[in-house]
Amino acid sequence: MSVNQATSLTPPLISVTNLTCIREERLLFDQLNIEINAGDIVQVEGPNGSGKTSLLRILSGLSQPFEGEVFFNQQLISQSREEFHQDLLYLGHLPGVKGEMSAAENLSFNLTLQGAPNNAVNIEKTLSAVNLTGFEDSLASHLSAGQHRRISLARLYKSTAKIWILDEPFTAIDKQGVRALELLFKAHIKQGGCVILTTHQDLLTFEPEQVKKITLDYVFD
Amino acid sequence: MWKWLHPYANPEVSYHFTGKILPWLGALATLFLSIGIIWALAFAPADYQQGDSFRIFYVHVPAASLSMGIYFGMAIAAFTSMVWQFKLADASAAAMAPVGAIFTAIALITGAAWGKPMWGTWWIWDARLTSELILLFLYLGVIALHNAFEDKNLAGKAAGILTLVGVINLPIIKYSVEWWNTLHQGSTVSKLGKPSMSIDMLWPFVFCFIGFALLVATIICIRFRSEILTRNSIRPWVRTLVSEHLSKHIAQEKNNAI
Amino acid sequence: MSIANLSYRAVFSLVLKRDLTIAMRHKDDIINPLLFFVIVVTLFPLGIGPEAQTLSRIAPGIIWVAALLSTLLSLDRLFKSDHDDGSLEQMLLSPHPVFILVLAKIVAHWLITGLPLILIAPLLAVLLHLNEQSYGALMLTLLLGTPVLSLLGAIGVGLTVGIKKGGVLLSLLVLPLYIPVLIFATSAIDTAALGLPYSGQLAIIAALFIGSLTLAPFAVGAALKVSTN
Amino acid sequence: MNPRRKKRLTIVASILIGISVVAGLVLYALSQNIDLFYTPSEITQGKKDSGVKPSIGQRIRIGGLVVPNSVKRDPDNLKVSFRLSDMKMPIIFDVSDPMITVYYEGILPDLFREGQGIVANGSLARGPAGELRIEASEVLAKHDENYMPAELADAAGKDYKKLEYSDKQLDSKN
Amino acid sequence: MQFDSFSAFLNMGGYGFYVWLSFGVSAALIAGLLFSSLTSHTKVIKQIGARQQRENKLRQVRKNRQNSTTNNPNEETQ
Repeated sequence: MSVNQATSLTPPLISVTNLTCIREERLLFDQLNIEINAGDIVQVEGPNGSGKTSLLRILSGLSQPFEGEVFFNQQLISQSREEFHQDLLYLGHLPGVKGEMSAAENLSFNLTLQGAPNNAVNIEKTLSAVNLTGFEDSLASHLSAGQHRRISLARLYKSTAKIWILDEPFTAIDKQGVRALELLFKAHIKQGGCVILTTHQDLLTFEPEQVKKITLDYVFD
Repeated sequence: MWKWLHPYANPEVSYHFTGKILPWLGALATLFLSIGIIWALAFAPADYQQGDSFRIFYVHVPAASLSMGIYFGMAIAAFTSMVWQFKLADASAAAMAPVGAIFTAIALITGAAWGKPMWGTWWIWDARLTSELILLFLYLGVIALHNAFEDKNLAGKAAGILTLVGVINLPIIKYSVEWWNTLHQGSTVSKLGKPSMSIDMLWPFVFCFIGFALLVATIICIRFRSEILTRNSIRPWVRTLVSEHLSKHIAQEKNNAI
Repeated sequence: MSIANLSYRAVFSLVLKRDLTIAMRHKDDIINPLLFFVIVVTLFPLGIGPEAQTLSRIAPGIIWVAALLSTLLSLDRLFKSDHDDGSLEQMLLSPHPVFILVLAKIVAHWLITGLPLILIAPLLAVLLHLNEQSYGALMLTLLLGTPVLSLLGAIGVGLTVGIKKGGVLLSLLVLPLYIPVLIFATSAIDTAALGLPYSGQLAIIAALFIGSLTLAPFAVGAALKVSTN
Repeated sequence: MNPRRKKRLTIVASILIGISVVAGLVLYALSQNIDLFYTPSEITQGKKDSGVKPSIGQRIRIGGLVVPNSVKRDPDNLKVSFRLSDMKMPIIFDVSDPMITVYYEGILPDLFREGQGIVANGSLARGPAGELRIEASEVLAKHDENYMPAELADAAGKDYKKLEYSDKQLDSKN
Repeated sequence: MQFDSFSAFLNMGGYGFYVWLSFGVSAALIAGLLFSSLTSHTKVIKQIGARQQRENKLRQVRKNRQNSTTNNPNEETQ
């Protein structure tokens, strides 16, 4: 199953061949083929337990599939790990925020680890972009779950990575925040990036035909 | 070089192949073991020093060397699976671990039962015994790790890492205990003169050793087949095999009822 | 692209600084294993009897076993909290090699748990009437041996971090790996008490240290990839 | 050199250096004599390389050969004493050989016999005449890896009788 | 034959307890291992069979549902 084959002149950013995934002896998906190009926004859909998170984790290289390969720029991701991870930003269910560090410290560490440029001034700016003005120096353990999520989403504003893989980015985010994020996605794909995400909400700022969909369902054969 | 091995790397082929050789392995193991054990217990001469307690030798030594051998095999399997992503190797390693653990336990228990009358103690913290005990712990760790993961493929990989770390650890432990507690000071504390084992004691040992080795191979084969099935449960060939097996089973039960 | 090319040293110090900051703000991590160490050591004279001769004979064993157990107790923190809040995922997905991050975390763990232990050990040795000739050996073996405990322990934590009830399993996996350190360390201290040279044992502990320093980070990296799968 | 190559080279080089340092340390350790094991001559004359002698009252482990005809057993109880000498071939002793007498109370292992190597754990003490002796708490005999039937052992002139204990001796323990 | 009588065989020159303990424990452990290996094979087959049946049932339910709504039966659509 391919998402977009129209622009076959430029090689796809990510391509997946014959992907099979088994979790707890259950077949989640079988022989999946996907191509994702620069400028794509891809929404992975499916009922609970259909393997959405597993697919995103396999795409990001965190999990190994039962069978099949994931390519980045036509190279196996296991063989071009450093290049791939330099161009990848993955946000999972867990925000990856340490309670013992302040919001600013958390963001600064995550950005530096990822190799994104940052200094005290633009950290403050970035945090204000996700509505955390005034919370820069409070320890993350004093903040709410939604604020944790926003600390981790703040990285999107400074990210130099082309590929964004986001697992339920809108949970615990208010309507206004969702809108801001969608605008951010739009800017990102315009710059030649791609976004792969799971969400139960519809992406309102996008035209329906603009969003590529991958629908997962229970498979038995 | 690996080409000729390729057909056996297929789970289906190896499942059927092991199924074919299994009865032969079992029969040979029974043959060798029954000859060996009866010979060892009733016909082999008693040792001049140790009397009849020496007969424990015929279980103890094969069990001890097989316990090491199985671990070595497991390590090779772990290595192959790590380097060549060879899934059957994981299955075989998982099949070997419990067998190795049981044989290590046998070596330890028979060793203790032999040591009590001979050395005057059930247990000595010497190099061989301690490293054998650590070997048992390593086996138990590997088994526990296998059971701790739901996903059998992950379990295999995790256990493989532990197995390889253990391989480095075993000689270190053996050596460390030799230094720490020098009861086995090689040539100096052993008896002088070198009479080798007499031939009528050696033959039953050969039979016992081959018999135990074949028995180990048989049990590993049985377990290996179950491991292949669990790891390939979504494959069509397993599906047909299972449904055939179950329908046969049901038919048999009906026959029994009539 | 060029921005992400942080040198290994920069990545190492970044992670090290982060872990130390967290530990300093969460002092339980430093104090609890240390308290455990002290309490275990003081339990022995109560259990065995205060006879100085007996105590001095078993002092090396007591101190080392207690060090081993307190390290085991603190190991859980090494990757567990990072795994639980998702930062471990982010580290595995960073463009830097995993072993360098792992090494930084292990060094931080040793600084937090191993170093205080070494500093307090001579005081406890006094309580246990350790032979006077043995203090040098005790300090040297602890200095070379406790990093080995952190390094080997990290392999065990790496393997069990994704498992819900990994605590007991961890000790089953790790304690057998600790045995060589225990044996050589106590042997060195005992030999020192007899006034004999113990450089042989010390060399072996050093070899264990260098060996695990070079190989363990890779094993931990592989283990983490498996258990966070 | 491109930076990626350089990084890879650093990794490989540091692993190689690490492994060679390990090898060097192990070789050094092997060249050192490590043992907590005293032979009778080392107790009287000190360790060969360091000259260290064990002191009175110290717990030590001694290993040596049971000198033939030196085993003395008390007919009424399990007390036994025997002399140990350094290992040597052939088993012929003269007065000048360093020997240490070991005192022990308890049942000796079946493999204990004269001319055999044994290990005893105990403490070093001074006897009434001022001579050094070992008061053993444990006597361990090692079996060798040679097995043969009794007939062959007879032919080879091996002494293979194990010690017998009378009821009186066994009772004395209680 | 090394032994004159059956009782001598059992006695094993005074080492009967140790010899028979060794052989007995070994035999019991190996028998247990063999038994568990054999039963685990049939257990695995039964487990896979049970799962197969459960999935067949689920598939049936889905087919019925799809027939009633006459949807496109493709599992993954664009």
